[in-house]
Amino acid sequence: MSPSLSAQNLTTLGGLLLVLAILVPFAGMLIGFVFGGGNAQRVALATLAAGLAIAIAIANALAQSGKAVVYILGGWMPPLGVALRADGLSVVMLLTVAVVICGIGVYARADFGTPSGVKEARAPLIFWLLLLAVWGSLNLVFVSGDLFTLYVALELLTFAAVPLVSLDGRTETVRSALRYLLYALLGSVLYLLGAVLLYGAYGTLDIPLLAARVRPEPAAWAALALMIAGLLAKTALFPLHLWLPPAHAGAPAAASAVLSGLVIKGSWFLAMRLWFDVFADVVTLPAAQTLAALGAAAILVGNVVALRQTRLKLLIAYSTVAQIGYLFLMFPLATGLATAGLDSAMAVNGGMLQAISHATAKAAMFMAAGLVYTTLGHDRVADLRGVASALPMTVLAFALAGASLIGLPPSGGFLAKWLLISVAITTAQWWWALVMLVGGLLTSVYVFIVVVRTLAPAHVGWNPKTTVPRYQQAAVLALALCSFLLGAAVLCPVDVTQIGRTVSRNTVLP
Amino acid sequence: MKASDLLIATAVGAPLAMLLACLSPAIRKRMPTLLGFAPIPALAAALLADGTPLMFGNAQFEFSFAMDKPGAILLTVAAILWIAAGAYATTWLRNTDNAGGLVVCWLMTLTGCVGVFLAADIVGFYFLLAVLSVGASGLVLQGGTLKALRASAVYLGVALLAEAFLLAGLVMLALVMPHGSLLIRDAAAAISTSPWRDLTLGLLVVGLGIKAGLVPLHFWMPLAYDAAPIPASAVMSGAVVKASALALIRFLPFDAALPDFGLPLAAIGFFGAFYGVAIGVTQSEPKVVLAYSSVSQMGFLVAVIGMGLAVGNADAALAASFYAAHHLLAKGALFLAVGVVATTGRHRLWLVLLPAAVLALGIGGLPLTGGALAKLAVKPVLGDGLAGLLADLSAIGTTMLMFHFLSRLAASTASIPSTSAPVGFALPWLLMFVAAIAVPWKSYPLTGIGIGSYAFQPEILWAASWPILIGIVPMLVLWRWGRHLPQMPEGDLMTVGERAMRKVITWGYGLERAEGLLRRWPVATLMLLALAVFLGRMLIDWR
Amino acid sequence: MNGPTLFGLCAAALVGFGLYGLIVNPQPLRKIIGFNIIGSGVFLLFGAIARRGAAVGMGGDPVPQALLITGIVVAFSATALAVALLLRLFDEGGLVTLASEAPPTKTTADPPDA
Amino acid sequence: MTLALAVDIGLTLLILAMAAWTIAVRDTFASVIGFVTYGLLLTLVWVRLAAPDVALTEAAMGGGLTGALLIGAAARLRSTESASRTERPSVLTRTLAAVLSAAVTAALAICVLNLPDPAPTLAPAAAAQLGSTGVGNPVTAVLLAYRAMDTLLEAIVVLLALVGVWSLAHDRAWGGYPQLRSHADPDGILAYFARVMAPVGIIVGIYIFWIGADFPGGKFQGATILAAMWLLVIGAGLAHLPPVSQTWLRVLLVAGPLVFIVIGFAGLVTAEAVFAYPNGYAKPLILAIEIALMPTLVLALALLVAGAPQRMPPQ
Amino acid sequence: MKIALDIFTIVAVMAGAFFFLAGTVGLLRFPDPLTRLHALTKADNLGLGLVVLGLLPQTDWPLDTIKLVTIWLFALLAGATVGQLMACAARRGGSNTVDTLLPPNGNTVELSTPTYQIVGRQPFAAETNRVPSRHRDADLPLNSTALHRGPPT
Repeated sequence: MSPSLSAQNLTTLGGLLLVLAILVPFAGMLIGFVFGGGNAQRVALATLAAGLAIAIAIANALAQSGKAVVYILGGWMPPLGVALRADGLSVVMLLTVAVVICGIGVYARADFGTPSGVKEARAPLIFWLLLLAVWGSLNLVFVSGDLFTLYVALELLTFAAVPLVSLDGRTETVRSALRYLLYALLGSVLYLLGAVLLYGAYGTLDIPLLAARVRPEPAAWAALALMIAGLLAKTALFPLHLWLPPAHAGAPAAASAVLSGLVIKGSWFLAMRLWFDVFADVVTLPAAQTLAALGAAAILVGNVVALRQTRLKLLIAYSTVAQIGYLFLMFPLATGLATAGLDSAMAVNGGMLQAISHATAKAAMFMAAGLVYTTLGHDRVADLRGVASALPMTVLAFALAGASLIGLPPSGGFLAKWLLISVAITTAQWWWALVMLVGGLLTSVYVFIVVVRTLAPAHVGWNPKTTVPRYQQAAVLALALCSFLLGAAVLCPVDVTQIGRTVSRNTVLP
Repeated sequence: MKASDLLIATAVGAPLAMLLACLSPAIRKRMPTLLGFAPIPALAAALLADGTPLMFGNAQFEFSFAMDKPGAILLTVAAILWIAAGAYATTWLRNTDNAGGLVVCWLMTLTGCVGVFLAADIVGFYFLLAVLSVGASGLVLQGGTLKALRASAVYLGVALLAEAFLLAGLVMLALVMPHGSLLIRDAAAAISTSPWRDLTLGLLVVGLGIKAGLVPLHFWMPLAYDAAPIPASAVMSGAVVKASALALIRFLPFDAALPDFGLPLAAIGFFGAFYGVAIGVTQSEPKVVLAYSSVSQMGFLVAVIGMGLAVGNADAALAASFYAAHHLLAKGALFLAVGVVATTGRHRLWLVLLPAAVLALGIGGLPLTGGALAKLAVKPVLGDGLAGLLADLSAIGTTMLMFHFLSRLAASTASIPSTSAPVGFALPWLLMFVAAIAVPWKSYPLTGIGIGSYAFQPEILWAASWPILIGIVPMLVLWRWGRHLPQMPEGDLMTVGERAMRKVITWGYGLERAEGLLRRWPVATLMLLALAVFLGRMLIDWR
Repeated sequence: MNGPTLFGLCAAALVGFGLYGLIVNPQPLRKIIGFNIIGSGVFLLFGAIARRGAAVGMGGDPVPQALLITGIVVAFSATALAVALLLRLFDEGGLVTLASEAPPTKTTADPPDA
Repeated sequence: MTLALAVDIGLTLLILAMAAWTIAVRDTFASVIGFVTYGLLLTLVWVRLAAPDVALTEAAMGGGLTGALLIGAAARLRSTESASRTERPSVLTRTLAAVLSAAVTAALAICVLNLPDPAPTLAPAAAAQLGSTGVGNPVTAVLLAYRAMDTLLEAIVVLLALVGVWSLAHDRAWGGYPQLRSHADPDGILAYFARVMAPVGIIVGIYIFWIGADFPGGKFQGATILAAMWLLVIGAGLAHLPPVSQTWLRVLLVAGPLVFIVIGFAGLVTAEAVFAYPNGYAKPLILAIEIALMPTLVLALALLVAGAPQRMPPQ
Repeated sequence: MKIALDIFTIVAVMAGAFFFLAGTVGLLRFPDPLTRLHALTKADNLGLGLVVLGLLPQTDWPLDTIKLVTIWLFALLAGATVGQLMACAARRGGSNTVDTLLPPNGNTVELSTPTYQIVGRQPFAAETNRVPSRHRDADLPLNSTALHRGPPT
């Protein structure tokens, strides 16, 4: 008896691409692990190219079909089997992650190339394997339609991210890796606890089925509170950010770019998926405003503490803490729109744009900091003289990325700010707009300080410690330009992020 | 592609193309010589283009540029000033080695400035204003001194603060625009009907007021103009400040009478006019005195706009833009004069000082000069009640300030008495002097405010000259006891601002220690559990 | 009060104990044990739910039991990684507690980091 | 108050007491011993909850391997015991922790108490399609047929954890082999015990792996027993762990997931969906996957316990 | 016949339980590891034997019974080995406190030669017998002077 026929017609054309999007990076990791040594890098770079092609193909399939790309694994229908589902939000994140990982891959060829004499060196092999593992797990987070598969994806993401932190093996990086692992494990166990409660109450773990069955009752409240708290711990939202600054500042530059730009986006995306798709009937405005209040605190405290940092990588890490705050401002805005019976697309688009522009901008900033470190031999913010003359493209990239974080036009940050502020005003929650504007000002202060310090002429007779290959600077500039020119996203005809949104809540009037 | 579209496109496109060309070092080296030519397309567009808007983009969103009457007047004079200052800058850069920085910032500011004059949609305007601000702060940075670094930091900080206010205002504006159009033309109409009218107007006025140097938020102007190189100061005091003034003129709804909004605006404007004079008199550096004169004149301009708004007559916009145009020419010329005087010896001083005196007093309204015409154009808007009286008083104050400026200017000649200014400096100065005299007269009838000959009636002449004569008396008093006046620090409110900043930094230290505490393991895990319980609690009370 | 509900309540209590242990015990190894206790509590809750779902002659709902096995193996891998990190921290001679990490903003000569 | 309920209550109280003791006792080593006992008691609970597969996994993995890992770590960290004990948190922290943990427990208890009465279950659905999977044990059917992706990812999780553990080696020791702490006298009792137990353990492990298709058992439980036997033999000093850079080791480690992926994609051709099995061939394919996964899991689990490579092989 | 077997099972299992109880009391009461080992291995093995014996009639022949007996054999084998190892470790240390039971916590024990090698540990002085028997192992004062670290690698 072959699996039920309805499974066939549900699986759309692009569905197989979703399976490839998950398994190609993991297969690349496994093959790279066997070949080892320099071949691991070659396998990884080939996988990068293949993965980018797959992401573009998925986006193309989504745009043409106009509805979510679905794949029923093994032909077993969801309550029993697992379905992969990619709607507009997932596809946009798939593309972003693919682009940023390719940028990081090109950048990392110089730092993590296997030295010629040695058959196999530890750090290069481990970096390339973990890069592919991070990518595979992120793709799984974006496309999986089952809560337990998402739990395994979160664990994969954590196991791939933690060794990246302690890649250079110094005591404090190992300690911050341990702190990160324990806190992330606490987060994912709380997430699992929520998933278990949902299964106990509703008998399924599939997202659309759950969305239909979830009602405001104790099990749903406890599950939502625990899952969101767990995901906030993994996203390091303000009071729960103990592991982020030392971990992201201690890791090597390429690893910091992966950690800060991409890894935290995985758990944030999952929190968004739960909040807007699964628990759409259970969420309340006060709960959403709690998240945004933490976000506002993150923006203020993160930026002020970033101002006081003496090392560039710690400054950028605290800037990440602040920018994560921005990502959570969209929750009350979208919930406000939904309770007012309006379409919450504008707020969700604003949040997505904020996430994408931060992913590309922050990755570019950390890689720029890495280049500054290799050129100067240190990254003290007070003493960045002569960097602009040595690395003109990198300083330009840092400035463009900073402009995108501040929200100057035509960057993605500006477009996100424009959308979120207009929603804040229509839903009469003007204070979130105030927080965004103040955050932009605070961000501009430390971006200005760093850029002006690098523009100062070098001490006479100083020359850079090591000359940095040009393609590394080009990769950094490319990512910064991606973020800076993201404002052009307003020109694309169809509103990609809203295609195939599984559940549109705006029809529900309180 | 009609001719006017082509003109507008090249007006903004030429400087932008040159800016992008600067990316390659080879072209950047030869760029200083071309600075003077960049604004020429803008001048051509200002003179020849008609009102049809140029649109590009797709159905979702499109930038649009158009030329309205106030824009045409201001763009013409601004282009002239940019050309003169560009020529001046070419010779200025001849003896400096790394000219690249100034060139890039110059072209960026030029692109932004021309763009803002031409922008017809909200988002395009905001984008080009941001380009203008970043470019201008870069120009201030080119001063090269530590003071320049501080001035450019203050400039950029204040500019971004203004952008924040402006963004909030523009978003509120965009929400009420009829069927989603983003054109500035519809903005003025939409404001008066929007539910958040006062808040939107407030945000726009504060945002543009900061950029235009309105008094409580003017402290960045003296710092910036003193620290920036001469051509940069000329351009910034002339064209850059007028861009935000033009924006004020375009956004504010002149058709509907808004007394409860216009009158306080006028009051602030007049206060700014007198405050600028009061502080300017105490300064010794000629450029700083000019800066405070700019503060005063911009205050007066805002007062005119305020009165126009209060009384609701539509031609206030034209009058204000004509007044701004004259001030642009005069102020730009005077800044170039400062540069020229600094390089000429005592013997040839009178060759520069006399024309400068004519222009300086012209700002005060000296008859037969552009200034008198400007004051004449503005008189009907102000009416002859209290506002008219205040206008005359500010004319007296300005004349006094200008006499003080001339005395300071005379004292700042070059050390070797016989040297004469290089031709590269003198020629643009002369061009600007001629323009400052000729253009107002030529364009006065064009603006349709009144016919040229009317200005020659005896009573008009007398009405323009008695404030000048009265102005001489306080000048003498000042010249006699000037030394006892208290020496105000340069950016007067800035010192207060600096003390506030230091206090914020100490808070920062406390916050950082608290954040360090938060990152302890027990505290962080307790926060996680507390958050989980609190979220649960927040969800429950939905029933 | 039947078997599964009793074990469900026992699971809830175990999660509470584990959380307390994870927060309070200073030694990282005790924290790892706390994490394992929370994990076993969550799995016990899942097992109780599986037992409640017993039908069609099976002792319990097979889907949660399969997920449980996956969960236990994932929890073991997590514990192995955490213990490896801990032992490496011990070999480096560092004081083996999470709290002793130096505050990130110390201005003394900053360590050469890659 | 049936007898079964009495046993359950007794077991619950015993487990809660053991968990509380494990948390509260001051000495880390005693806490580890408490945890191992707690793991074994938990196995009894799984038997009471009629989940034999999970009981086997818990006994092998929860009590056994995790216990071995923790005892090894606790032994090595005894010297830091007194230092870290001084950092005991203040009374305020402990009361707050107790209050918040109690709040979470209360919330969970409320949820448990009003779980829906006709408990929603997927047992009928699983049983209905059990035939097409060709496997008798429903848990194995879920693991390898209905939710094949989760099991594949789970094997990748174990491998990723191993890569993470190996990344903690020193650069100079890369390519070497992990140094398991062995103190055995070659002709002592432990060596004798290892020689006797190893073959028996291997038979039991393969037996449990084999019956997993139709009766409680399966590859994870079997692999854990085999890994335990291998660790016993190495612990007794009779053999060495293979160096990390050994090619056959890496091929075996990777074989399981790769075979799984190949068979999964083969399903696309033969049975119109990835991870679907053609009619009638389900059982052999599932067996093939499990046989491929066995060496991967045995090696990975043992090496996870052994830790990061520390010593270079004698050149 | 069934009744007789049931009675036999109950009696045997009760006896087994009693011996387990005795073994546990011995564990708690006896002062040092050797005597505790003695109590545990003796009493608990006998207890287990009795319990298995008692359960034999309940299991159906042949598979389950053989399984039960093999489990008993494995338990015996494991118990004896571990008991012997701990006793050897305790005696080798020449002292009776729990610290000697643990492998020296030096980082790595050089396994160059297959013979077991003691790494630099002085046995305790004669102060062991003053330790009051009521003292639970866990609270034993851990004077780390007795255990100095092995050579750091």
